[in-house]
Amino acid sequence: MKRLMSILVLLTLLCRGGLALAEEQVSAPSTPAIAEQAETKIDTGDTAWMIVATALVMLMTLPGLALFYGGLAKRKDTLNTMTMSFIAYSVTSILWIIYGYSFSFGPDLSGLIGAPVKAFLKDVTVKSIAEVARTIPEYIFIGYQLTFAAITVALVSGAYIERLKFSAWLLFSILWMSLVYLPICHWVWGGGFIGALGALDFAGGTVVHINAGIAALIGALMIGKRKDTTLIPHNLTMVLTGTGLLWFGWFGFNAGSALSAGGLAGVAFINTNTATAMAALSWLFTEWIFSKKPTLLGLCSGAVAGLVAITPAAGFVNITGALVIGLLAGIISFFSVTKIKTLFGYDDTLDVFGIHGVAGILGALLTGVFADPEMNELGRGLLYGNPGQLYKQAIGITVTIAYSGAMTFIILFVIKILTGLRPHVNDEIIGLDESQHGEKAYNLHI
Amino acid sequence: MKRLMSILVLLTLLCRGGLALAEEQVSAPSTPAIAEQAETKIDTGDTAWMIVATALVMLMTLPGLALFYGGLAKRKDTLNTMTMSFIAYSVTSILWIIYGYSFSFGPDLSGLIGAPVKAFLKDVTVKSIAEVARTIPEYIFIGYQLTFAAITVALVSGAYIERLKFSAWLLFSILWMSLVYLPICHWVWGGGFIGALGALDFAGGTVVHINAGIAALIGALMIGKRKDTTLIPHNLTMVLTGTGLLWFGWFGFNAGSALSAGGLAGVAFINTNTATAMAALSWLFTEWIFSKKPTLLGLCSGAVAGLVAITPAAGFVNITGALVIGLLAGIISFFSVTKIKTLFGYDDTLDVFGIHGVAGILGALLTGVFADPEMNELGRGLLYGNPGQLYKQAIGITVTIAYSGAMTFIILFVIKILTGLRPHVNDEIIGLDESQHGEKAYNLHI
Amino acid sequence: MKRLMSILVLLTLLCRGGLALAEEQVSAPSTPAIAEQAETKIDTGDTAWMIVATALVMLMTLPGLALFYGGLAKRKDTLNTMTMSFIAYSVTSILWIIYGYSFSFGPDLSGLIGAPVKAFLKDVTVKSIAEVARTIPEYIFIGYQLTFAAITVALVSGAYIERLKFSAWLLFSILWMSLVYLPICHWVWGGGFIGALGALDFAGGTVVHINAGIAALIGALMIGKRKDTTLIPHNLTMVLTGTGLLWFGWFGFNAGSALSAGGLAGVAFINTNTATAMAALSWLFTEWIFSKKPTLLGLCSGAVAGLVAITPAAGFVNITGALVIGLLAGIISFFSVTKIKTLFGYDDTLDVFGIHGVAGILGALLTGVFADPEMNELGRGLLYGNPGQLYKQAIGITVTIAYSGAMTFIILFVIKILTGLRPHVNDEIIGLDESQHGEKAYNLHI
Amino acid sequence: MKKIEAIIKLFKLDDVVAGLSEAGIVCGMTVTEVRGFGRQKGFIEVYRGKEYEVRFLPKLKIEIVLTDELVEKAVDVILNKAKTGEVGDGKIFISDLEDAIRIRTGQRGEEAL
Amino acid sequence: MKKIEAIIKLFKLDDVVAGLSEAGIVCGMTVTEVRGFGRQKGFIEVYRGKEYEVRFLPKLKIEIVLTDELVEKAVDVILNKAKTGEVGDGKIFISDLEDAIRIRTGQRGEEAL
Amino acid sequence: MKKIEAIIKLFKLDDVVAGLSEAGIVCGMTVTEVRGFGRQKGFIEVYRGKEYEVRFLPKLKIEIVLTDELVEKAVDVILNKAKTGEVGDGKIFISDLEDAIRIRTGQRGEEAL
Ligand SMILES: Nc1ncnc2c1ncn2[C@@H]1O[C@H](COP(=O)(O)OP(=O)(O)O)[C@@H](O)[C@H]1O
Ligand SMILES: Nc1ncnc2c1ncn2[C@@H]1O[C@H](COP(=O)(O)OP(=O)(O)O)[C@@H](O)[C@H]1O
Ligand SMILES: Nc1ncnc2c1ncn2[C@@H]1O[C@H](COP(=O)(O)OP(=O)(O)O)[C@@H](O)[C@H]1O
Repeated sequence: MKRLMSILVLLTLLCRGGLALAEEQVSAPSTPAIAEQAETKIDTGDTAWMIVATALVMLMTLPGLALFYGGLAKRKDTLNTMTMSFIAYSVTSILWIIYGYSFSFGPDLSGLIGAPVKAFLKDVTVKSIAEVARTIPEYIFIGYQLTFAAITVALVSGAYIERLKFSAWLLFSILWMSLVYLPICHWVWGGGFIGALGALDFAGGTVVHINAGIAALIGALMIGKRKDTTLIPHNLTMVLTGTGLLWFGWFGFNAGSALSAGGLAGVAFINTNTATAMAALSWLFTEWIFSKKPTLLGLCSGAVAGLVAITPAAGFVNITGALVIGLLAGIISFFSVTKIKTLFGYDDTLDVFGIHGVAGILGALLTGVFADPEMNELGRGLLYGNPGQLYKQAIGITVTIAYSGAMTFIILFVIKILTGLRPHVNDEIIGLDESQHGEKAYNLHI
Repeated sequence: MKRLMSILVLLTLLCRGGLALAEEQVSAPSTPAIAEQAETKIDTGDTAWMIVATALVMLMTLPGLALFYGGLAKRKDTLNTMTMSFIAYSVTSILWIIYGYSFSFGPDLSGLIGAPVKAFLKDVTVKSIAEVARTIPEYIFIGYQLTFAAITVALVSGAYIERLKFSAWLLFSILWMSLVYLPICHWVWGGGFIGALGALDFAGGTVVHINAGIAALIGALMIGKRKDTTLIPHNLTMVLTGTGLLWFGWFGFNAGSALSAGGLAGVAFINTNTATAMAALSWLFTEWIFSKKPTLLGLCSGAVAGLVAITPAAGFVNITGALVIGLLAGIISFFSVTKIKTLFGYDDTLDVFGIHGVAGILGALLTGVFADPEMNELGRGLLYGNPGQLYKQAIGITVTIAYSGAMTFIILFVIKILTGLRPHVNDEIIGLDESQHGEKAYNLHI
Repeated sequence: MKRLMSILVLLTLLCRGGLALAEEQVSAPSTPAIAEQAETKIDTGDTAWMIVATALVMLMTLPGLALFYGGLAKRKDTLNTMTMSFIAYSVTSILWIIYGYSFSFGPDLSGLIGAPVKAFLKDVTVKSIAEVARTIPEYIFIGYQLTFAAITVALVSGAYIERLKFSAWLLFSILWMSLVYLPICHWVWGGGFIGALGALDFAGGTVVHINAGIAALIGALMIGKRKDTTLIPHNLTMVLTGTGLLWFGWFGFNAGSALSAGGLAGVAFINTNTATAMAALSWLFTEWIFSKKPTLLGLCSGAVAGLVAITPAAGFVNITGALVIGLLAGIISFFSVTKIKTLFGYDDTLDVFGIHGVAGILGALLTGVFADPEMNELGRGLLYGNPGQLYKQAIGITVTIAYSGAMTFIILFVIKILTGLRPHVNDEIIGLDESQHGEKAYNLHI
Repeated sequence: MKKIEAIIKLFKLDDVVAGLSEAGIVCGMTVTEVRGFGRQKGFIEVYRGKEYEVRFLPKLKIEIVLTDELVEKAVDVILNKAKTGEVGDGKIFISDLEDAIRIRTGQRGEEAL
Repeated sequence: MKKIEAIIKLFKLDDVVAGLSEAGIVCGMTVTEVRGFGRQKGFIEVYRGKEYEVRFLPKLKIEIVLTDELVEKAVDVILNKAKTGEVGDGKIFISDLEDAIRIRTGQRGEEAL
Repeated sequence: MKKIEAIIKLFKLDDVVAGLSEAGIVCGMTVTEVRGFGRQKGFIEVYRGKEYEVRFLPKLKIEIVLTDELVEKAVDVILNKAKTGEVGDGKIFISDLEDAIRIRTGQRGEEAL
């Protein structure tokens, strides 16, 4: 605890200093700041939708993901697992307004990072409008992007649960969100080089899912196997509830990425629902054939795989594209989880890489294949005479994998030195709820 | 499994063929297709509301209904019960975009069915607008109607649980949605003869609830009694959670049926909340008097009865109408569940007929009594000098009962031949979670 | 039961009589009624947002608060605890349309109460618009305000659970909502004297939280201690779920209080999220220091404290204000719960006073300090050169405390005479689920 | 005084209790949820395509204390009520008991039953 | 060495444990959640207006192994701590035990307790 | 015929079962979730800053019925499989059993095991 505290204090000082420094460098007044004066024609309909979309994505993490992961965890590790999502969301919420938003969406500094001119939301007023979303209040755009950062961090936790120190996770949330999410988010959406290069990512296939998936894999390898490497969900009704809330919230995630309430949101919405249903069913039938029984966990896992795979494509492909993406997402994720994992033998507890990583890559590539200009003129895929797109997608994916992988390694390495990664083996055996939090998920006797 | 597969393949071929055939018959170009060119003045406010409304109705099935039904089921049948809702939603999602939407809302063919000119959402673009909802993208309208079809199928499952083969349910979802829901939906809302005749059904009293209620009753009789016919909810906190989510989502169901964000949505909203609260209380007091104790299950059951009864009336009646409808819904449903059921002795596991069927009929009739032209000029009931309306309502109800009853019988009869309806008695005794899915809802030890 | 019935009948007659009487007194036609004719320019965007906001606040009570409180309760009192929220919501829903809305938002009678000219929503039509919310249908405004009344009553229950008779709670909901909530709501928002005096309360710090907190304290003292005064949550996964839903719904509560979809809603939204996350973390670290371990319950409790504290300030302060309010809310609430409570030894079961009362007062005061005219010209706090505001806030708080405290005392005193407050001690020991409802929350064996 | 401990299958409880009551043997009994391991093979559960064998199966343990002369009668009843003929039907164990006391009254020995 | 098995009401556990500790009798005990059936009538639960009688009531079974001379003392304590005077207070069963071993040390007999 | 009752730590079950199987001792066993109280101190749980001591710790009780000659062998196996050396490892209790019956076949005595 003491140690952790000092570390946190240090971090605070560092970041303060960093901000100060950075601000000097940026002489130019933040362009959006100007933009505000210019034109403020907020559309109440778009705003209504985006407020709700933001709330929906928040719901995905709390309680959505917390329930999904918590139900899959062992009873004795349930609370710790849920706490990881809670910490991820809370920490991100604070850091996002301090410097996160500015680093990712501030005026671009040579394609690499945003200028921290909006640290502590400086100059953002009730009338402000962000350049990338001209019809809604900037505060809503800030909140919307915040929820994306938060869930990305939370997603990673699924691969680390049942054996990571609580203090280590706290540090990880802070460092990973700052050093991995922010840059990648800027590169793809904030005016950085990946976006400039024309790689398509409608709602976060690379930024969110591939990114989290790789961090999950690297972490699983570095943290090492659990004592008991089984995955026997302690409460599948929780898993189903979480899946339902994720699906529900994902409409805000994908249709919300249209940043307005119109036809494009409609496209993203129907594609999301179609691919998800398709993936749930294709996983179900695949497991029915290959492991005898159709399961509820299969439906839930497939649905999530479908949601992930359609994310980058939602606002670009047509309904046929959605069907194919969903179909493949369910089948391929099933094998990546059952075969690949056992082949390499890493302990990705809840298959974050197996589902988010793999389905994320699949979706990002297929976006380059199925992007239909009739749905969204901004995207033209292989099938519509633009093979080059596939190449751009590949670059986006590769860069994300390389950077996220490397940084995650470094971050965990540092944390290992600072606080250590794993609790005492006995603490792992009696369960992290007891050892890290001194709580029990259920007190049902009496 | 093998057998099921071949059946599914067969179905696919059949439907493909059917579509081809149908398309030939329809020479006329789909009118809506034209409409698009005409005028595209999407209202962002209406769109924002309808996107959310669609997501809300989706939430009703997953996890709403799954939790409500799953909590009422025995512990050993929980997952199978939840899976039925999940399958219903996923299967419907896919079939709806393949042919469901077109058969129900495609250009009317002599009042009986829609033309499949929009199979695979052919010709629907990001700019399309459906004729019946002129201010929102057609994709949203498609999605919104999809969620209605899905929950109707899911509702039926409540009467079949704890004794139906999983593969049988899979087939049932496909067949019943295609052969029962689609036609009735077209008759009432898609330009078919019931709607033409002037029967009022604001949000689905006949299409959804009476329809599902009758299918539930017929099915309960055909499938037969469970070995253990008790209804002892294994987890009432799940039931309460499900009820809350249903109530919440139902605002999208009823207020969303205004298809716009205005006064009419307001009317539907306040009526829905009022009738629901009233029914919850009237059920509570009725049971307090007739079976000694006021229960949480009573409040939940009453609330659902109220939601069902107000559904057809939500956008037609005034607040007094809502109060009366709610009051009666709670009382009458209580008796239909406690008396009628025990009288006839059919095993409608979760009282789908007792609540959705009975309260649905009640609501449909009372809509004909309380429809107040001051609220909605489209509806004038008995109390406002139009006794004829009651007659029209009766026709709508009768047709639905007759058709849904007969078709459900045929469908289950066919399934009985194809896969059989019930698992081996021992599989029923050890529970369907174990026997059908090889999963356990809870793994709480260790 | 019999006794209760007669009491209820009596109440009904009384209120009917009262209404009649009141109506005579008010000769003047309700001004809003006129307003309607005047201008009806409903904004679909604002309407879309407010419909959703209303549904969100409804969700806060069912299942949000029910899960939060139910999970904290002992297993044997879970259902009774959840039932209290359900009853609060249902009873309020009915009374609100009968006379609640009119008494609180009807034409002001000398600053004290609204005129019951809108009893049973008389004269409200599909076209009506309330004077205080000129861009949305009055029905939505009515529904929105209804949900506030309902959750306020429900919040109180947290202090009374595990030892209050069900019939006593039923009476309490009716009386307290009518005699305490309605007047205070009118004073602050309905044109009454507190609002007139210029005290700031954006979304209900005084009306909802301080009000409920004081009623909780007084009640805890009058009802007396439980036999077993422990607070060992029987299901923390439920508590987390409830917290997530409360957080989610609170966006409707705070951002919805802008009554429109624009910049102000954006301000309220981001402030709400920031303060909540901050409070969750500050509670976590405080408890980590003072009671050894960081807990999930700590995060949840802190989040709720933050939500409460930011409520009155959400639409007035800037992001720095939100950070400070959140920080203090988490720390101060922690001590009020751990120290103050044990010091005075009252049995506020779920710390309704300790969290809602204390954080509510804190938030109301800090609103007077941080209110930033740049965010909302209607509010200028101490830091912006208006020390007087703090004084006004103090008055608002004091009046609420005095009135709510006194009336709650009287109401409980009366109920004690009518039905008695506590069940037989054995009924308390076997649990209120069994004794009051004859139900069990879980039937997991077999 | 003897104590009978019977390990039976979950869904046989009602039959056994009914049988014993009819036979007028039991004044009472105590039931415990246990997990049993024996000749009966456990079943396979598959989560995310991975198989887990559940070797401990849910069973119920019935404890009945009764007078020596009633033991055989009780055993017979349990035998034909709890029997399915399949592996896993369970066991009956009989042991000696020195004394029994009814807490409510303090009565000892047979009258405590 | 003897083994005492006491079936008591749920909410009597703390009193009994406290009593035994004060009396300085127990070095330890093992508690099991059981469901009991006996003279005490079960209660009625009503779901959707249908009545279900719950004949098996939740009880706690306490197992204490101790030396012969302590048995009577322990029985007395349990008797007056677990007693409410109402039907359903439960039973105490006493049986003989051949040996006890402490796993940690391998000690046998009385010193294992 | 003897009955062995062993109270062990939760996470020792698999080792013990494996050990007994290898040693070819058990034909079966019955496991019950219990809560134990003894020398081992309970842990503290803190809810809303208030401390609660959990004195009853989760343990598993294994019941094995076997022939007299196998008892010592079984005890040895359990001793070295269930041992961590820390307080709370648990106990083994041995008592005499009069008879055993296999419900499925009605076989009595040793062949019932
Ligand atoms: N030696 C034993 N000691 C204690 N319990 C036993 C023993 N053998 C079997 N059991 C219990 O009896 C149950 C049934 O035994 P099993 O061998 O599976 O079937 P069967 O009794 O029909 O041969 C087991 O699940 C276990 O609970
Ligand atoms: N013959 C018996 N064998 C085993 N347990 C018994 C027996 N009789 C009673 N019990 C246990 O004792 C509990 C209390 O017994 P009961 O007859 O209900 O009340 P009382 O002991 O006050 O007469 C029962 O719930 C049951 O668990
Ligand atoms: N006298 C006893 N009677 C019954 N069970 C006991 C007794 N003493 C201990 N136990 C059981 O053995 C477990 C371990 O005992 P404990 O004294 O804590 O550790 P150790 O056996 O290593 O000294 C306890 O949790 C309890 O379940």
